[in-house]
Amino acid sequence: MKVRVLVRPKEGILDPQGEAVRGALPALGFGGVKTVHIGRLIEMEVESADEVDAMCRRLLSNPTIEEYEWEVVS
Amino acid sequence: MKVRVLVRPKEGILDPQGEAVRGALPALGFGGVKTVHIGRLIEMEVESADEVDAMCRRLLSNPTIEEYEWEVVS
Amino acid sequence: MRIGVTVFPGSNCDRDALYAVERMGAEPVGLWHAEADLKGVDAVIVPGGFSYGDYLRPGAIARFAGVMGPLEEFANEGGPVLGVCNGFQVLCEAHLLPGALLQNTHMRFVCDRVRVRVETTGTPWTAGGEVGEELTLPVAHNEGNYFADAETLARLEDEDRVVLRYVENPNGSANDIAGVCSEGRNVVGVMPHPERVSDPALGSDEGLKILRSVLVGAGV
Amino acid sequence: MNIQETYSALGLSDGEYERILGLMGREPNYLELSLFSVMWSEHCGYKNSRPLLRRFPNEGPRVLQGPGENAGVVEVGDGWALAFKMESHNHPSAVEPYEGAATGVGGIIRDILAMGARPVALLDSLRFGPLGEERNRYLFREVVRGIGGYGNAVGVPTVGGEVEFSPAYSGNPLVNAMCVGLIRVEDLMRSRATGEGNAVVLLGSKTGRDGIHGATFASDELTEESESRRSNVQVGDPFAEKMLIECCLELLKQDLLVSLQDLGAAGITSSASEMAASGGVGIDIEVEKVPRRETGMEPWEVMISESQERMLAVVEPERVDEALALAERYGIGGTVVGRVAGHGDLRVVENGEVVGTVPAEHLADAPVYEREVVRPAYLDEVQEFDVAEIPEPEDYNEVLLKMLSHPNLRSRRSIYSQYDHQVGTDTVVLPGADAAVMRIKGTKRGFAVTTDGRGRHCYLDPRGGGAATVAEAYRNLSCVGAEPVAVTDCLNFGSPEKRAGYYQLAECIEGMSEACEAFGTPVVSGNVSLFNETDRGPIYPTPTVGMVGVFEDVSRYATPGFKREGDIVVAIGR
Ligand SMILES: Nc1ncnc2c1ncn2[C@@H]1O[C@H](COP(=O)(O)OP(=O)(O)O)[C@@H](O)[C@H]1O
Repeated sequence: MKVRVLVRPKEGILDPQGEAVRGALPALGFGGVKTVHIGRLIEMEVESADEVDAMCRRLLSNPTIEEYEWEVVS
Repeated sequence: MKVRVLVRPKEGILDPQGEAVRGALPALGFGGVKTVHIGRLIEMEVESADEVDAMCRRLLSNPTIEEYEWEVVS
Repeated sequence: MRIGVTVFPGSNCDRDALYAVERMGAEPVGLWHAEADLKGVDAVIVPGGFSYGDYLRPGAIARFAGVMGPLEEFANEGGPVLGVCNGFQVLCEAHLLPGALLQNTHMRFVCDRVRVRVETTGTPWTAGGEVGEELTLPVAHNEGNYFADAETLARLEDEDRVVLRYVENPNGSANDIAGVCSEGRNVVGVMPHPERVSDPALGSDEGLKILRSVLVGAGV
Repeated sequence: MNIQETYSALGLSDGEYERILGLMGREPNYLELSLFSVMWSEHCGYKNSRPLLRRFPNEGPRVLQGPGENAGVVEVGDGWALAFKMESHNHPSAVEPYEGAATGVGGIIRDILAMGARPVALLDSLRFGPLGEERNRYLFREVVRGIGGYGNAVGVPTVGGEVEFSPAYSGNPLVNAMCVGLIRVEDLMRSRATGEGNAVVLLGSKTGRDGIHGATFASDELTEESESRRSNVQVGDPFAEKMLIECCLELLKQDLLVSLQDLGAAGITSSASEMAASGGVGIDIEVEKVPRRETGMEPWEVMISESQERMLAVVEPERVDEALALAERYGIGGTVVGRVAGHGDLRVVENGEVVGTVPAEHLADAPVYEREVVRPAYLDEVQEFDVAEIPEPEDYNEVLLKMLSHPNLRSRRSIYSQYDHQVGTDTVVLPGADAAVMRIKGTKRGFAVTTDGRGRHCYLDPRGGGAATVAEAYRNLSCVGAEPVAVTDCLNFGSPEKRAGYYQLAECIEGMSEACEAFGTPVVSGNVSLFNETDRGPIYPTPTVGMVGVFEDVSRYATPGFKREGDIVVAIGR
């Protein structure tokens, strides 16, 4: 089955990438963007979903600064 | 409104990060993962969705190596 | 000859490039990213660094900076442009050069000196060299792994547009490519840093062979 | 919570609270207590080490600035000077290695920038547990990545450093970063605030809840609880730092600043109170004006936040617009957040209402704990060991191979190849030699720099080890042909509240001081990191030394390696 994991900076943790992109947008001709956050997308083909949560916690995200969510997509 | 953009390496493009994660999983005791692909998650608060596709094409992804999809999440 | 060096937020080899231009015997001119003005320079160097932090993708944001409009015009009119490292990435993102630079296959930043071979002298930035000549040049990058689809690669080879080729590939680049040029041959992008070896005080000035070519081409 | 629980939670002892009551003549409110708590932490207040640090010699003919400022400064010649300092980021790196190491690099760069100097070289001194353990491998890999990730992007070359592995550092890695900056003597900047009515300008990134109570945290032992306080971790933004560097240097060049100070541990509190105390003035901070990244922050949180990539500057009122326009040009924040005042207080004002007032000198006046230096028993035991008892190996070839493949001896290339060591085009001798050699463009001059530490030696013989650490650095500089001139250091030790820890600290300082006196290399800056202990015990006492040497003619440098067949090999020394 196919699993999709989204990893993003935790609430309150600095997101320098998102900040820099947001800051640059108006000058680049893209208006109307209020916030930008950048994280990671991980897509995996797994045999079972049993261990996905443990993988997210131990390898795919850094729980110190990131949070994750995951879902089975097919 | 809130928009979510997913950017992933195009089919056939080398994804060393994904490979590295896949390779590291067995040693951590996680079996049964067949493929791993790593891409980018971009979440934006925008005034209108009109320009999102153009932003995806021109800025948020590089069509030479990446493909994208986006949706309004709220 | 006046040579411009673009300065983006996060460029960090801009001062080195300006210094190297002086060493070449040309007049260095800083080109601030926000100003859509090339100040009448005769050639442009897009230097290395981490423009806009390399956030999103290296070069992705810089490509939209104010200075890029006139730079694209200049390039399309045949003006000599050299992108070094992050500059190469910017020029690819701006579609002035084909392909893209992916993360190094070993996924680590690599700072080293590598041997490269000059593959063509048919560009303003290699006109002073010899085909087959080997140079030892510094590299320092995390995304230097040159990628283009098979068709593009075949075209680059056919049209003699591979400018430098690694003798030992430090990053996994397709066809060991270290540098390519545009269809018009005036725009060149290279991952190695010629400006870092442009002063005998640092042990080598082999990089001047590349940089000074543009003076040769211009008949200086 | 009653008041005792409150101040204890902030890391203040009963005696310290008493002292605060005495100084204030009243009960402090929570904000004021927070200010004391961060300023009186070991990290900011040096309460356990100050009396011992006085032992270091810190004067010399080339010294322009000794300890007490953001960095030490020595004269090179031709009007040039070097500002340098070393700092630890051990605890943050133990918790979050990539960001801990990265923000360590960012922090030391801002110290150098605060002197008005352009940062031109970085070094890293690292200690980890054995790589056989998964956690140590992870810490090692991520710390190296973090140092490279920050240094490479910010465009300051990482030109040297050192690393060692020992079980003593398992779970408590040492991450010390050193930065050297170049400055014209006449441009030296100091952090002293002056001029009543001058504006206090906050430059750089927005303020979040990063590292709240990080300074207190850095002065604690690593426990399960500190692991769970991780949400405090700071994340570095080298891009913001790069723009901050260029902006500050331009502000200085255009003579727009009266003084400049970095925001490190304890954030606005330490910067503002130090600027005020050294200028003998007061500072009003209008806390609502501080640009925030998060909503709902309390004034005390804003005051002690350790958000990275920020600087505090004092600007004359009529130059403020110009200064802010320049910040805008560099794409960084610039906001007037306060004024220099005639009173001597650090005063926190929110929407016109004073929410906290503490005399700046009281914040700077942390208590000092002098302890008795008592030789711990373990020393007799370890010193009984007789080297002559080691049996002669049968096969010296095998020993040689073993040594060459030992993690403490083998090539460091895999580390320094991840660091950009050439950006700036001033690196004459690249990593891999005894010391890095840098040139100074436009002159014949140059300088050399090295870092060294000998934890095991210091454990076995604190005084001898301390002296040998300095001597090793001195030799490294001599080997490249430089004239050693001055030292910065980072004192990484276990708890000073334990007899062995305090003894090691005192004796290492004594040994280092004796060596510095003998060599004529004064200590001009430094940093202390105590309480490096885990449930497995304290680390080896590990003072690391960063030494700087100068060249009148940098083309006359030497590198290791046999150069020519037939050359004669001579061993020098006894
Ligand atoms: N962590 C590091 N970062 C950068 N460079 C390093 C590091 N560790 C070692 N080096 C480089 O390798 C050289 C040799 O390392 P080492 O043998 O440990 O030093 P020393 O000569 O001080 O004993 C150092 O002088 C330095 O140039």
